[in-house]
Amino acid sequence: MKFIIAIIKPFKLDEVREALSAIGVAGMTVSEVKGFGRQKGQTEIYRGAEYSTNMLPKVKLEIAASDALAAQVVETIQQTASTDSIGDGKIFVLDLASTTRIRTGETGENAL
Amino acid sequence: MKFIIAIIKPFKLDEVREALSAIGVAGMTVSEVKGFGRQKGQTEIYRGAEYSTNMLPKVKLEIAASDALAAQVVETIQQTASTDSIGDGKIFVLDLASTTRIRTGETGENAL
Amino acid sequence: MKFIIAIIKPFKLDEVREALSAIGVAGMTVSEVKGFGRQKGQTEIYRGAEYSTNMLPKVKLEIAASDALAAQVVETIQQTASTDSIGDGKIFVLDLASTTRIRTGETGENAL
Amino acid sequence: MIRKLVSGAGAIGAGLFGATAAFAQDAALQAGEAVEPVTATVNKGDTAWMITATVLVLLMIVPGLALFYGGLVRTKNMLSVLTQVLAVASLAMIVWVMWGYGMAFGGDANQFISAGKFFLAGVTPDSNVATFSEGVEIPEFVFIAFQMTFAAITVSLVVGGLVERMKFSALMVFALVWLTIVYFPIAHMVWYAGATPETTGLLFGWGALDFAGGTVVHINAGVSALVGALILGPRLGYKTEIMAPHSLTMTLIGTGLLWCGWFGFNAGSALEANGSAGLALINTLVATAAGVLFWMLTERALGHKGSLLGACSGAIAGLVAVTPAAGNSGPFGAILLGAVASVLCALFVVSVKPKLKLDDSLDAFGIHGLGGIIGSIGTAFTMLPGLGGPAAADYDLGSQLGIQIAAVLVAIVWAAVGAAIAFTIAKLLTGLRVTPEVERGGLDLGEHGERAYNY
Amino acid sequence: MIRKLVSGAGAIGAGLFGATAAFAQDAALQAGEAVEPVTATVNKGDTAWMITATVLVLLMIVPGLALFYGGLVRTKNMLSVLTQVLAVASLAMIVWVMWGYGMAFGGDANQFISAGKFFLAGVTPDSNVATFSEGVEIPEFVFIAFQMTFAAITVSLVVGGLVERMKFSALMVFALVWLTIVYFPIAHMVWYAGATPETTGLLFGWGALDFAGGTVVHINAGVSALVGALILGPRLGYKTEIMAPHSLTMTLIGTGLLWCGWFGFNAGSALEANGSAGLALINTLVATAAGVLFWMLTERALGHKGSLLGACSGAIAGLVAVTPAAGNSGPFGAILLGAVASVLCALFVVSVKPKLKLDDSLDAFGIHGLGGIIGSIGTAFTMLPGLGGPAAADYDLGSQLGIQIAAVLVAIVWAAVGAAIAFTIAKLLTGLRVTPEVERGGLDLGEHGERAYNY
Amino acid sequence: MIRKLVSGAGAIGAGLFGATAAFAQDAALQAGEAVEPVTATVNKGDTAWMITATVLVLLMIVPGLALFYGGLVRTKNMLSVLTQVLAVASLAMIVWVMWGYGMAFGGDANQFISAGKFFLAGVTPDSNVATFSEGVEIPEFVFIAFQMTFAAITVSLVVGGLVERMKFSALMVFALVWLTIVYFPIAHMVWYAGATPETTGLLFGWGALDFAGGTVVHINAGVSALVGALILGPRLGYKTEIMAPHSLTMTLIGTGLLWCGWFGFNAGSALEANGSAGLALINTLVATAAGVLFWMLTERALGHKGSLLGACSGAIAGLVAVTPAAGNSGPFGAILLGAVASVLCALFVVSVKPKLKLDDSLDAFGIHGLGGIIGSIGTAFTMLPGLGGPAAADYDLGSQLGIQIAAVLVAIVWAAVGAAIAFTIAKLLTGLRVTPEVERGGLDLGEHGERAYNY
Ligand SMILES: Nc1ncnc2c1ncn2[C@@H]1O[C@H](COP(=O)(O)OP(=O)(O)O)[C@@H](O)[C@H]1O
Ligand SMILES: Nc1ncnc2c1ncn2[C@@H]1O[C@H](COP(=O)(O)OP(=O)(O)O)[C@@H](O)[C@H]1O
Ligand SMILES: Nc1ncnc2c1ncn2[C@@H]1O[C@H](COP(=O)(O)OP(=O)(O)O)[C@@H](O)[C@H]1O
Repeated sequence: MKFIIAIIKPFKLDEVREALSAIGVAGMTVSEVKGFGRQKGQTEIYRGAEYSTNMLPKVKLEIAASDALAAQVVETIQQTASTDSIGDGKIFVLDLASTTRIRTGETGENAL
Repeated sequence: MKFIIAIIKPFKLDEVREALSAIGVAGMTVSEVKGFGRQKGQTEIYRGAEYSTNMLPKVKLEIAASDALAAQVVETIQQTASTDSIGDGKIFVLDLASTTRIRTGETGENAL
Repeated sequence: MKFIIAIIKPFKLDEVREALSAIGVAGMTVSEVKGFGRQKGQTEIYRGAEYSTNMLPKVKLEIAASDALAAQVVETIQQTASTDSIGDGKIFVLDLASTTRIRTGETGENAL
Repeated sequence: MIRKLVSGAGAIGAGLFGATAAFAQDAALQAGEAVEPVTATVNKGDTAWMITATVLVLLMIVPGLALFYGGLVRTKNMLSVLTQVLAVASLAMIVWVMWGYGMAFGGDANQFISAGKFFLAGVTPDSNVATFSEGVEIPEFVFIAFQMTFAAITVSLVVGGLVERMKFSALMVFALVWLTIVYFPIAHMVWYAGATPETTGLLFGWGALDFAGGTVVHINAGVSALVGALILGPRLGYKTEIMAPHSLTMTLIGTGLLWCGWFGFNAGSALEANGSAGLALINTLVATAAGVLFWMLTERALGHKGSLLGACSGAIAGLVAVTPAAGNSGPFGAILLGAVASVLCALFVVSVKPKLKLDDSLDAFGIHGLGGIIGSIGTAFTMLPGLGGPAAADYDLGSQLGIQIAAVLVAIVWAAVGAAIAFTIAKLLTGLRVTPEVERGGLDLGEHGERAYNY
Repeated sequence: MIRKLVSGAGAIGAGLFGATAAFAQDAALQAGEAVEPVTATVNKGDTAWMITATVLVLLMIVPGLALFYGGLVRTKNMLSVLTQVLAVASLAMIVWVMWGYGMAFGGDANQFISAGKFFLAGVTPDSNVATFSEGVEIPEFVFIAFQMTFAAITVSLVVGGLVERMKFSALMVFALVWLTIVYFPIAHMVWYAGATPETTGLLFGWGALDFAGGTVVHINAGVSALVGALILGPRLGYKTEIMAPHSLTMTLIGTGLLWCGWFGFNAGSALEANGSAGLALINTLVATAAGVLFWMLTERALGHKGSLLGACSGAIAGLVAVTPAAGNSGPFGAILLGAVASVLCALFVVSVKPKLKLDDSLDAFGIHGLGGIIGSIGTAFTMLPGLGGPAAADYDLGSQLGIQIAAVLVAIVWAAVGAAIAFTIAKLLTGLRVTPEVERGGLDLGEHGERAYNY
Repeated sequence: MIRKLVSGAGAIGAGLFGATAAFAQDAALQAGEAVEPVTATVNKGDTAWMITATVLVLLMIVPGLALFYGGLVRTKNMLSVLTQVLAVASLAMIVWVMWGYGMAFGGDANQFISAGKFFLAGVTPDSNVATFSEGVEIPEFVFIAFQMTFAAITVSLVVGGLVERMKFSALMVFALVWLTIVYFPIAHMVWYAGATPETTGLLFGWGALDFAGGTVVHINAGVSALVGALILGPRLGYKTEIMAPHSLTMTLIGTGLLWCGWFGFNAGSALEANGSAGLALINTLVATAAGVLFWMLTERALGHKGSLLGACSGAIAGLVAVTPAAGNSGPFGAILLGAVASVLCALFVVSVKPKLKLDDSLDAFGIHGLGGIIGSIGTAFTMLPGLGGPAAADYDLGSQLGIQIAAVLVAIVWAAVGAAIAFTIAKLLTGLRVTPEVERGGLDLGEHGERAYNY
C-alpha cells in the first residue's frame, strides 16, 4: 500500500475530491497548510509595517491507497489539480507498512 | 522505528492520549483535519444555499514509536478510539528512517 | 529522496526557513499543530474550571529533499531550531518513494 | 416623597397615578385636597431618555447577552446560544403585548397579578403614564416598550444555565409558560401600586425596595436557571472534557454592551431624566468598576492570576448587585455593594461550585442569582445615610432588612416552583434534551443546520 | 393633524414650516389667520432624542451593517466588505453637506429636486427646522446630520448585491453618481413638502405614506443592488463552490446593532420625543420579533431546521417592512406586517432565489427590496383602525392602496434606471470587476493588501 | 456669549456659575446687577442628553477602544489588552469619585488643581451644575459621571503604546500615579473656570480653546504613551518578526463604536441639547468621514493599496483632530481639519515611524498625540468666519494661534514629565516588563492564565 500526500491549491479541492471518488478512492484526510515554494506571495502592509512571507494557503490531502490504485491516484490528482501556473503543488508517495480500521480492527487493504 | 498516523473522532482525543501515556508513549503531535469517507456529514443550509460536503472534523495523531512499542500503540488506539460506529477512523503505519531530538541532537530511539 | 517532518517551536519558524533557503531548500509545507511531550503546558483557569492539557502550539514542517541534501536539512533544522530548552521538538525522516510536480507532471528530484 | 423616590420603578405610574392624564386628574380630585389640580403633562426630556433607555436594554440582549453567553460555550454550540437568546427574547416581546403587560401592569386585580389592557386594548399614542414626580408623565407606549425589554432579558438570562444541551423547541415552550406563571406575576408583585392595598403588588405593598429589578430580573432568572440545570443534568463530559470558552473576545464585547445597556436598565428605572437617574448613572459606573477590580483581587487572593473572564464576571456581579440599589444608594454604598457581591460571587463560582455536581453552565445562578440576593439584601444597608444613602432620618434598618429578606425568599420560592412547572411542561411536550449524538456534534449543526465559523 | 402625523417624516419642517424660526413666523403670517403667531421654540427634549437618533443610525452602518454583511462573505473577502461600507458611507456624508442636502431639502424648486443651501450656505447653530408639531423646532444641524445618516446607510445597503467581486474604485464612482441621481431626488420626492404643490415632492404630494424610509431607503437600495448584481454577473464558483458565511457570529452582532440602531431610524423619524415616537418604538420591537419567529417557522414549514441566519434575516425583514409603517400602524398591525414580510421574504430567498441565475449575493433585494415593497404597500392596510391603525374614520383604503402602489412603482423604475446609469458610468471609468485572480485570492489581499485574520 | 460658546466644555459650570442652584443665585447676586435673579432650573432635555452622552463615552472604552486596540495585537496578547483597558478604566472611575473630581473640578484652589468635594462630599441628587446657558443646569451627578468617563478613556488610550510587553501590575500602578499627577491637573488647567483668575485653570485663563478634550485627552495620552514606549523599549522581535494584527474585524468594530461613542464626547461637551451640540454632531460626522477617505488617498499616493486599517486609522485621526474644534468650527472647517490630520498622521505612521527605533506599538502617539496637536492648533483656524467658524468679527487669529501653541506645549511637557515619573514609580514597585518567556508565550497565558480563543 501507498500513502500519498498531495499539496494543492485550495480552490481545487472539490474538483480533485470528485475526480478521486470517480476512480474509486473511498476516503481521504484533508488539512489546511501553508506552502512555501517558487510561487510568490502578496505583500501585506499594516500601517507602515510590510510583511511578505511567501507563505501561501494550500490544502494537503492524505490518501492511503492500494498499490494497484496508487499510480492512478497520482495521475488523477496531477491532472485535476493542475492550472498550469506556478504553485500548483506536489504529490509525494510513501510506502505504507500497515493500515487498520479503528471501528472493526480490520487491517490491510480491507481497511481502506 | 515506526511513524504512526491515526485519524480519530475529536472527542476521543483525551481518552486516547491517556491510554497511550499509560503504555509509555511519551509524546505525540496532534492536528485538526477534515475527513472524507463512508461516514456521511450533516447538510448545512444558509438561506437557500445547501452544502453537504461529507467533510467531517477529525483529529490526526502522529506518533513516532520504537518497533517494539509500535504494535501496542496501534492496538491501544484501535481499542480506545472505537465507538463501533462508522467514521471512527484509521491507523496508518509507516517506516521511520531516523529521528532527531532538536534540543540535544540525540538520534534514534533515544530521541523519542 | 527523503520526506522530512520537523516539529519546532512556532517562533523559530522564520529563522529555520531562512536557514533552509540558504542551503538550497526551495520549498516546504508548514502547518500548525499541537504537541504533547515532556514540556509542561501552562494551566488555564476559567472561573473555577482548571485545564492543563500539556498540549502546546508547535509548527510542523514537511520537506521533501534529495538523499544528498537530506542530512544537511536535518542538521540545519536541529541547529537553528534549538533553544536548549525542553520542547524544542523532533525531526523525523521517512523514505520518499516518488514525487510529482502537479504543474508539469515532472517526477523525481526534478519535481522538488 | 422618599417612598416614591426609593420605591421600585415602573409600576407606580400605571397604578396609583393612573395611566392617562384624565385618570391622573381624577385621582388628584379624589384625593380631595386638590383645589387646583396639577395638569399632568408629558415631559419630552423624560420621553427622550426613556426611549433611549429602552434601546439600551435591547442592546443588552442582542448582541450583549447573546455574545456574553455565546463566547463562553464551545464553538460547536455558539449559534445555538445566539439563536436561543434571540428567539426567546422575541417570543417575550410578542407575549408581552398580548397578555404580559396586562398581567403585570394592566389594572387593579389582586396582589399577584393585574388584569386589563390585554392586547393593549385602549392604549393609543395619546395615552400616558405617570412617573414618580407629580404631574410628570411619559407616553404609555414608551413605558410598555421599556418594560417589554425587561421581560425579554429576564427570560434570556435563564438560558445561561441550560446551554449546550437543551432542545430549542423545549426552550420555547419553557419560555412561554415561565413568563406567564413566573415573570409577569413577580413583576406585578414587586412594582405594581394599585389603588388599594388589596390590588397593590404583594412585595411592593410590604415596602420592598427594588429600584431596577434585582428581584424581578436577577434572582428570578438565576433561581430558574439553577432549577433548569438540575432538571436537565450536566453536559456530557462535564468535568472530564475541556470546555474552555471558545472566544473570550466575544464575552468581553458582551460585557461592554451589557454595561452600557445597563444604564437603560438602572437609570431608566427612574422613569425621568433627573437627579435620581443621575444617581443611578454614577452608581452603575462605580459599582461595576468595583466589581471588576474586586473579582480580580479575589482571584489573586486565591492564588490564581487575575483574568479577563474574572474581570468580566466581576463587572456583571457588580451590575447585578447595584440593580436594586441604583437609586437607593450613594456612590460609596454602590462601590461597597459591587465589591462585596463580586468577592462573594467569585468565591462561590471559583471555589465552591467546582465541588458541586451541579452544571449551572454559565453561572446564571452563581452571578445573577447570588448577586441579586446580595444586592437586594444589601439595599437595606445602602439606604443608610451613614453610607451616603438616601434614607430619611427615621429609617429603620432592621425592619427594612426583614422586608428585603422576606421579599427575596418569596421570589426564590416562586421562581423555583414556577420554573420547575415550566420545565416539566416543556419536557412533556417536546422532551428537554437533545440526543447524545447532537450534543457531541454540537447543537449548531444538530439543531440549526449551520456552523458558526467557516474560516 | 392626521396628515402631518402620518406623513413621511423629515421634509415637512424644512419646507412647509420653514427652516428657521423667522421663516416659520413669516409662513404663519402669510397664512393670514395668525393674529397671535406661535413663537416657534427649540425643544431640548426633542433635540436630545434627535441627536441620539442620529448616533443610532450611524451605529447601524458601522459597525452594524458592515458586520451583518461581512459575516456572510468568505474570510478572504471580509475586509473588502468592511472597507466598502465604511468608505461609501463616508463619501455619502461629505457629498451630503456639499450638494445632497441642497438637492433633497434645500428649498423649493420642483417636484423632483430641491435647490438651495448647497454647501450648507446660511446654516448656523441658530438655524432651526420645524417638526410635525406647530411651534416645535429642532436645530437644523441636527436635522441635516440625521438625514445625512439616511443617505449614508442607503448607499451602503447596495453593497450587499455586489460583494466578493466588485472593484473598490468602481464602487466609489458608482456611489457618487447614484447618490446624486437616485437617492437625493427620491428623498426629495418622498419627504419634501414645498410651499406649493409644484415644489412639493412628487410622491409626498400624492399623499404616499413612508414614515421612515421604506421607499427612500429600502426599495431604493434593494432594486439598485439587484441591477448591480445583474450587471456584474455572479461570483466565480457561484452554485458550484461552497460559499458559506465565514462568521455568523458577526452577522448576529450586526443584526443586534441594526435592530438597536433602527430605533433612531424609525422613532427618530417622528422628529420629536412624543407619543408618535413611542408608537414607532414599540412597533419596531414587535414587528422585528415577529420577523424573527416567522422566518424560523417558515424554515420549519419548508422542512428545514430553524436557523440563526434565518432568525437574523427575519429580524431584518421585519425591520424593513415596519419602516414605512412605524408611526402609521398599531402594534398588532406591526406584528402582522413583520410576520407577512418575513414569510414572503423567506419563501423568496429560500425557495425561489436558488432557482434563478441571479447572484444577489447577500439578498439586498430579497430582503430590503422585497421587504420594502411589502411594507410600503402594507402600510395602506396597517393604517386601518380595525387593525389598530391611526387612520381617521373617513380613510379610504382603496385610494391609499393605489397611491402606495404607484409610489412603489415610481421608486422601482427610478432606482433601476438610475442605478443602471451609475453602474455604467463606473464601468466606463474604472471597470466594474476585479480580475479572476484577485477574485480567487480574495479581495482583501488583492484590493486592500491585508488579511482580516492572522490567528 | 462667544467666549462661553467656544470655551472648553465642562468646567465652567462647576466654577463660574457655581455647582448648585443656590450657589448660582449667589453668584448672580454678587454680580450686582441682578435685580431679578434668574432662577436656575434643571433642564430634562439636557439631562437626558448628558446621561446618554455618558453612556456613549463608556461605549468608546469597553468594548470600543478595547477592541480597536485588541484587534491590532497578536492572538496571544489579545486578552491582555482587553483586560488592561477594562481594569485601568475601572480604576480611574473609582479614583475619580475619591479624589479625581475633587482635584479637577472640586472648587477654587489655584491654577493647577482644584481642592474640595473629595469623596464627593456634599453632592446629592439635588445638587446641580450650570451649563453654558444662563439659568440652565444639569444634575451634578450626571456631570461627575460624564467627566469620569473622560478620565477613564484617557488613561486607557495610553495602553496603546505599551501593549504586548508591560506587566499588568505595573500598568495599574502607573495608572494610579498618572491620573493623579497628570490627568486631573491638566483637566483642571484646561476646563476649570474659578471665581478669580488665580483659581481659574491656567490654560483656560489664557483663553485656550479645547471644546471636548484635544489637549486633555489626546495630546496627554499620546505623549504619555510615547514616553512609556521609550522607557519600556520595543517588543521582542520588533521589525524582524511578523506582528500583523490578529483581527482587523475587531479593529473595525472598535472603530465603529469609537465613532458612535465620540458623539457623547464631542456633542456631550456642549452640556446641552442645543444648536452647539448639533454643530458638534455634524462636525464629528464629516471630519471623521474626511479622515477615512484622506488616509486611504494618502496610501494610494504613497503607492500602496487603500486599506481597511488605513480607513479606520483615518477615522480616528479625524475624530481626534475635530475634538478640540467640535463646537469651534463649521462643517467645512471640520472636513478640512479631518483631512489634514489624516494625511499628516498617515505620512507619519506609514513613512516616518518605520524609520525610527521607537515601538509606539499601536500608534497612540502617531494618531492621538499628533492628531491632538494638529486639532488643537488647527482650532485657531477653524474659528475663522471665512472657514465657516463661529468667531466674532474682531477675532485675532495670530494671538489665538499663539495661545493654542502655548497650551499644546504646556500639555506636552506636563504629560511627558508626569508620565516619566509615573512609569518610574511603577518600575520601582513592580518592574515594568514581563519576562521574555512570558512575552514569547503571550501575555494572555503568562499574565492572565487564559487563551482568547479555543476554536
Ligand atoms: N520540497 C518541498 N517539500 C515539501 N513541500 C513542498 C516542497 N516544495 C514545494 N512544496 C509545496 O508545494 C507548493 C507549491 O510549490 P511551488 O514551488 O510554489 O510551485 P510548483 O509546485 O509549481 O513548483 C508549496 O507551496 C509547498 O506547499
Ligand atoms: N483511504 C484513506 N486515506 C486517508 N484517510 C482516510 C482514508 N479513508 C478514510 N480516511 C479517514 O478516516 C476517516 C474515517 O473513515 P470512514 O470511511 O468515514 O469510516 P471508517 O473509518 O469507519 O471506515 C475519514 O473521515 C478520513 O479522515
Ligand atoms: N513520539 C513522538 N511522536 C511524535 N511527536 C513527538 C513525539 N515526542 C515528541 N513529539 C513532538 O515533539 C514536541 C517536543 O517534545 P518534548 O518531549 O516536549 O520535548 P523535547 O523535544 O525537548 O524532547 C512535542 O510537543 C511533540 O509535538
